[in-house]
Amino acid sequence: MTDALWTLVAFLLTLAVLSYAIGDNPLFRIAIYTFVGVSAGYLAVVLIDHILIPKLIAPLGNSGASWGIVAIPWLLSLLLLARLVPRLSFLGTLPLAFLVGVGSAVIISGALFGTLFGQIQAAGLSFSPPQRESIGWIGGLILLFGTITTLLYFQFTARRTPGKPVTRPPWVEVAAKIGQAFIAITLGAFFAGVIQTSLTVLITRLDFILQFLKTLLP
Amino acid sequence: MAMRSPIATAIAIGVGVIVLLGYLFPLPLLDPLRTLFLDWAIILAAVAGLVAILNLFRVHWQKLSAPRNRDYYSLFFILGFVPTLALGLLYGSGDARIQPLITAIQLPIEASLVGLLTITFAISAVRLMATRRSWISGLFLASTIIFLLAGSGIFLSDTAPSFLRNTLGALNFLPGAGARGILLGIALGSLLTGLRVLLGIDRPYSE
Amino acid sequence: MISFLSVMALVIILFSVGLLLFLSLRAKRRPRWGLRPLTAFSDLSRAIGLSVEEGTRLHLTLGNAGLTQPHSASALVGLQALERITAVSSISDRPPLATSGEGSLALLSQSTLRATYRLNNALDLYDPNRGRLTGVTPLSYIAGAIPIAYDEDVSAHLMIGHYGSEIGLLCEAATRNKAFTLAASDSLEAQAVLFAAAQQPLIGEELFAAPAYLQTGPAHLASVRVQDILRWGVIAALVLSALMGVLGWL
Amino acid sequence: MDTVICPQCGSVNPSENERCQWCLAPLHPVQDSGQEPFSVDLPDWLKDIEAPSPPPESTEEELPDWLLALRQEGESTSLEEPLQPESEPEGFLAPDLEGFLSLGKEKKETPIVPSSPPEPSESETFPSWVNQSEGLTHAPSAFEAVPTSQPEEGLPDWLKALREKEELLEGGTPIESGEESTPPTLAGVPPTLEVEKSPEWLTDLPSASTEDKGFEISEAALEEQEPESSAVNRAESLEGEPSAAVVPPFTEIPEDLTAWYEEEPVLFPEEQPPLTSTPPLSTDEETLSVESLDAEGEREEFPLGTPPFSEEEYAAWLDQLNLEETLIEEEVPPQVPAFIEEAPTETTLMSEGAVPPFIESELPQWLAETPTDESVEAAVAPTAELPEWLEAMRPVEAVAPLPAQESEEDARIETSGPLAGYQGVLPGEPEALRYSRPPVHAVRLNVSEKQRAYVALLESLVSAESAPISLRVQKPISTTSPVLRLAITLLLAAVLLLGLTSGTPISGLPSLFPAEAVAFATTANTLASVHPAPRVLVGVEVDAGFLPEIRTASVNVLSDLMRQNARLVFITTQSNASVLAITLAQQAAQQVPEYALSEQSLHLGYLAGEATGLAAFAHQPTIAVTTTWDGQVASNALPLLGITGLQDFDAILLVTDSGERARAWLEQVRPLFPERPLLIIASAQAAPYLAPYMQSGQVTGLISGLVGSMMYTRLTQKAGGENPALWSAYQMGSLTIALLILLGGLGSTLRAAFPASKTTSRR
Repeated sequence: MTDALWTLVAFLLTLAVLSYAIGDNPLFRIAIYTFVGVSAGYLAVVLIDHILIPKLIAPLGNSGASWGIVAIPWLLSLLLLARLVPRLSFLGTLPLAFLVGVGSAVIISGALFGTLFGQIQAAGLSFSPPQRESIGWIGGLILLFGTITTLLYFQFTARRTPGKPVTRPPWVEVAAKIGQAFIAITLGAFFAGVIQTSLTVLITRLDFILQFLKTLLP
Repeated sequence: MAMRSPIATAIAIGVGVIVLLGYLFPLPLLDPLRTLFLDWAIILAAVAGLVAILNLFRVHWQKLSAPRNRDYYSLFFILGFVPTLALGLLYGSGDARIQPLITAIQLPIEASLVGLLTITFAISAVRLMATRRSWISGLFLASTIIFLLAGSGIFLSDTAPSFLRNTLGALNFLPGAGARGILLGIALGSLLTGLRVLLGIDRPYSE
Repeated sequence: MISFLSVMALVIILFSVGLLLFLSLRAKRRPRWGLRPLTAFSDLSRAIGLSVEEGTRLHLTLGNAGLTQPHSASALVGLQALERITAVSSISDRPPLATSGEGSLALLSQSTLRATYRLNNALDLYDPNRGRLTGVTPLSYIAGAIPIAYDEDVSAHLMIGHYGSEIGLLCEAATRNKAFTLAASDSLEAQAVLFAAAQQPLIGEELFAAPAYLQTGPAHLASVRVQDILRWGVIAALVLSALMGVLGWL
Repeated sequence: MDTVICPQCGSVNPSENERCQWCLAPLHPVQDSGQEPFSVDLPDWLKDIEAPSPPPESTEEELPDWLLALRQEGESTSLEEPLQPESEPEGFLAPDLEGFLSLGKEKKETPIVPSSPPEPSESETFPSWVNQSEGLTHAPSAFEAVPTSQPEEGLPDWLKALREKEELLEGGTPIESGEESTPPTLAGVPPTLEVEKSPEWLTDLPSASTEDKGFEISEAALEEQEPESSAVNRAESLEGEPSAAVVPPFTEIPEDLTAWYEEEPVLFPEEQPPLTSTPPLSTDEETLSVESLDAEGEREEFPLGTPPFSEEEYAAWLDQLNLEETLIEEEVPPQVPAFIEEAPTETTLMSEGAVPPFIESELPQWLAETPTDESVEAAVAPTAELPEWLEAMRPVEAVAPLPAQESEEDARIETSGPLAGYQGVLPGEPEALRYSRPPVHAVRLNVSEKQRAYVALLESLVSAESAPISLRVQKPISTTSPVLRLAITLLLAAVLLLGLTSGTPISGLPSLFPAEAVAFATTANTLASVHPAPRVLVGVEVDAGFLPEIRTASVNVLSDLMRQNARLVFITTQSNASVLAITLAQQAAQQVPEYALSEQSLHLGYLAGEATGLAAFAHQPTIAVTTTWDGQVASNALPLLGITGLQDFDAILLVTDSGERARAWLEQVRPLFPERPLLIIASAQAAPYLAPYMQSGQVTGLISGLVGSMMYTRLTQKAGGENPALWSAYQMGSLTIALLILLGGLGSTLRAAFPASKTTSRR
């Protein structure tokens, strides 16, 4: 019984959201406000259950934990909670600075080890014997050429000539045009993928509606 | 921007440098420190999330209780938020009685929103040449059409002409070039952005 | 243990820092190089001016990347843009509104707004509710931002941050309300969507040049310059890697 | 007076004008000098001394005018150029000019100068040392008492004055230390006063010179003078023999002074600017006899507004100037320190002021263009030492008679007219016959790259001014018409519903499979060969909204793993994905009834920190996650038994809807899990993102989207696994959207081309 009720709720919410295809309307608003509320409430529960309790509260009862290691996150967390009081919001600056500092290190390491080194190595691997069979020499060269011209497209700075707009050297401009073409092809491929994903999900929603309506029919 | 929150800036720079060095050189002293700082960052991110959620609740409460221009839709936010929070705190996030909130409310709404995207994308693509006419837009649309056809599975059967299959198969690797170039460029931008924070040039935390 | 890549990373970091500091100091003088024109930013400045004149609102969406995520760099760039745009349009009847999909990002947007108002001696105009969390999941974030496009008399949406393909919904809501949209993301899915749906999309790395184009400061101009210099290093590394691949050294 | 005569070009200007509308020279210098005492300018001067090179802007602005003047005005220009400096240092020079103009008018009523208005102010501005020296203080009285026709009486006073000065010098300090030497001469005068008055001292020098103008000067004295004086002095002396008159005093000048002349030749060019800036027609009452005549002549011969310089005036002025210079050489010794102090500042003023042709950077060209007259060549000093004022006079010299003949002319005494009793002031007819063709000066500029850049910038600024400024009007935001939106929505809905209901796909089910799909299916179904109960880490990184796309594939793959008795450990970094993972596992378990889900699978639940938490988990899985989704101790669970690190898993299966999230796994987890298979079930939108990782071998196998799901079903031969309704709707929908995009693009292009062709046909 409860399952049927939840299915009905799902059906109504689906119709309410899909009604936005025609235009903004109260049903759509009700659905998304409820959705935002439920997701926010659920995340709050998850944060409390899976982070704050095991990482912040549990160590208080752990006699083995060093007080300094326990106290500092507590202090920083309390300073952050002060953001709820406008007058004390300035206290939240320190924990936010801590977060940003850690984030900057994560960004730098991710950019270097995650993408730069990995992608540069991958560009070379496409010429290595095992992969050469898959795309061949020409394919590898096209990949390398496309990658380089794409990078050149993003060249932002160029020599300033008084009285003229800043323009890159002619050969860079040509390479940038080719890079633009590669970017357009890439974004087109991604766009096609995005369309297929959303199309599949739309089909499943329509299928759900059809299935639900079939259950209503005798 | 000068002289903004010197202590906070020192903390950001110091913590960032320690964690970065811990990444680069996982030495006996640096690596545990990096792990500890990351653990604290996860805790603080969670607390920040809670604070922001409470702010969100306050905003909707204010909208609902505003003397003028009340936003009655905020009531539905509160109706969604409070019971979910209460039930979650009562039973725990893993309880089976909580799961329908995800499967019967979040999933259909999210899936329907994603479904709506299909119409949005179709309309945007149809109008693209009207709003931004350029050879780049044309190439973008041509690529979209080709990969839509390739991804539709029409040419994955034996009945499809072989030359079309081969052509589409040959085109399959092309997006990799642009994607790699864009990713490398984004990595460069991210690197410089992180360094600006480490140098105290960007200080979004300061008030 | 210290790997070769770690040493390489340290060298790249130290080189970039030195170059950034050097160019930042030199940039105070008129540099010999300049930024190539990007129409998106000239349109943005026009849109900002119009919103200030017409008393409409600017909406800046910062995405849903957590601060401890590698792709939070786009959010930090968005915060820089927020600071600059707030400084420019703080005198507007309807000051800018920043929405985020992640808690720490929302708090940072409040800090940025507050700092900008304070530096402009207009702290009394600061309202913490203008740095807002609209949703905690990618889709709920966009769903929560859609009503803003309809109800808050927004004339320009500036989308700088990390999104998924769901950002298309906000672009459509903006278009339905005849609002200007400039969008940039580090996510390839979002870029593909924004290329089709936004009026002025920024592709890939152009996102990270936004502070320089918004004239945030000499350091950001220098940062773009360093980015361009490093680009040549990456190109050289790509060629070298290809040669090593051909020789089977990879 | 409603009009003002420009002291530089003599043109008429409205009295309210601050500067001449023709030559931009200051018209009301007295007020200027009154408003800006030199003490105020001093810091700027010092700055200029530190950076003596003139700014290129001023050079560019002024040079063309100067060359234009050279070309257009020819000889008259060559006469004017020496006068240009007059207008330049406003502080002390302009009053003299105004005084001169006023004197010129007053002369008609009263030839007695001391009663002329400028006098008190002039005497006030005398430096203290000048006031102390009898010579100059008495000079006016001597002049009053004795007309210029009786010079002898003026000589003793003048000599007295000189000797007094020499005594001062002998008791003075070394010449190099200018500051120290000034106190004796400026007793009790504050330094600022010294700075303020020293230019006045320069303006006073001509007074002494003009006082002696009436003397008969022997040419022999010139020969004595030359060896001592520098090349500059020689150049001067070529035009002004009267300088010989000052020779005897020079013989008494102490050695250190002559040493100073030799040691500091470079100072001469620097010394000269004050001299060139010193008005030849200075307002000192002593010069009245000549100047007032010139002024009168100017009033008579030239109506206001015409250039005030005639050849007669030139001759008189030239003689006078020569005397000034030679006398200044006398005055130099006691004043050397102050002189050295001021010379650079004056030079800088000139370089920044309205007389750019005299900047040093132009000297080489000047020299290149100078006439190859022997006398001139003899007079030309090394380029670096050539004073600007002399450069300015070069054209004058070019049209002037040759020195030898000059001396003859100078012997002629005017017998009639206002110049009666003067000699050599008016050139005679023979002179006119001997005139040489004036040299042609180069108009070619020696412009550096930087200067060119500035010029280009200036031009661009000027052109930008005239260019129309685009109004700040935003392009109208074109919105989608509701009709189009509704039409596309209804069309898509109709096509998809048709596909769903018909269940007949356009093409058959997939029979050709890409390598990544084959690798995925093969790997996922052969894990049992690696381990009897393969331990698989399942990452569920998907939002609820995108799950429907990959639900079928995920459920099928999980069920196949369950059939291999796999121990599944679920983990996610998305807050609500844990619930999705549980539902997927439950649906998969329904296909494999013998699989004990609660025992053989484990939900570690939500891993905070996304990529950061994932990295921590990859390093130490058991420490990063200590409890299960439902709060149990994780290490006690069966699936984690024997698991100490990531490498203990036999495979990793990632279910994701985003390339970014997959990237986090590939960057943080894959490096620590290098050899075992990593399989990905991805949304179609993530497939292009993952293609490079697939090529690089970081991903073992990949199935994406509905197509991947269908392929996996076909590859694993699942009976009834296919869903033809979904497949046909998907294919029809894809083709419909592709067709819509094609039509939309073509329609827009044609719409844009059609009016264009119409307009061209009209043309």
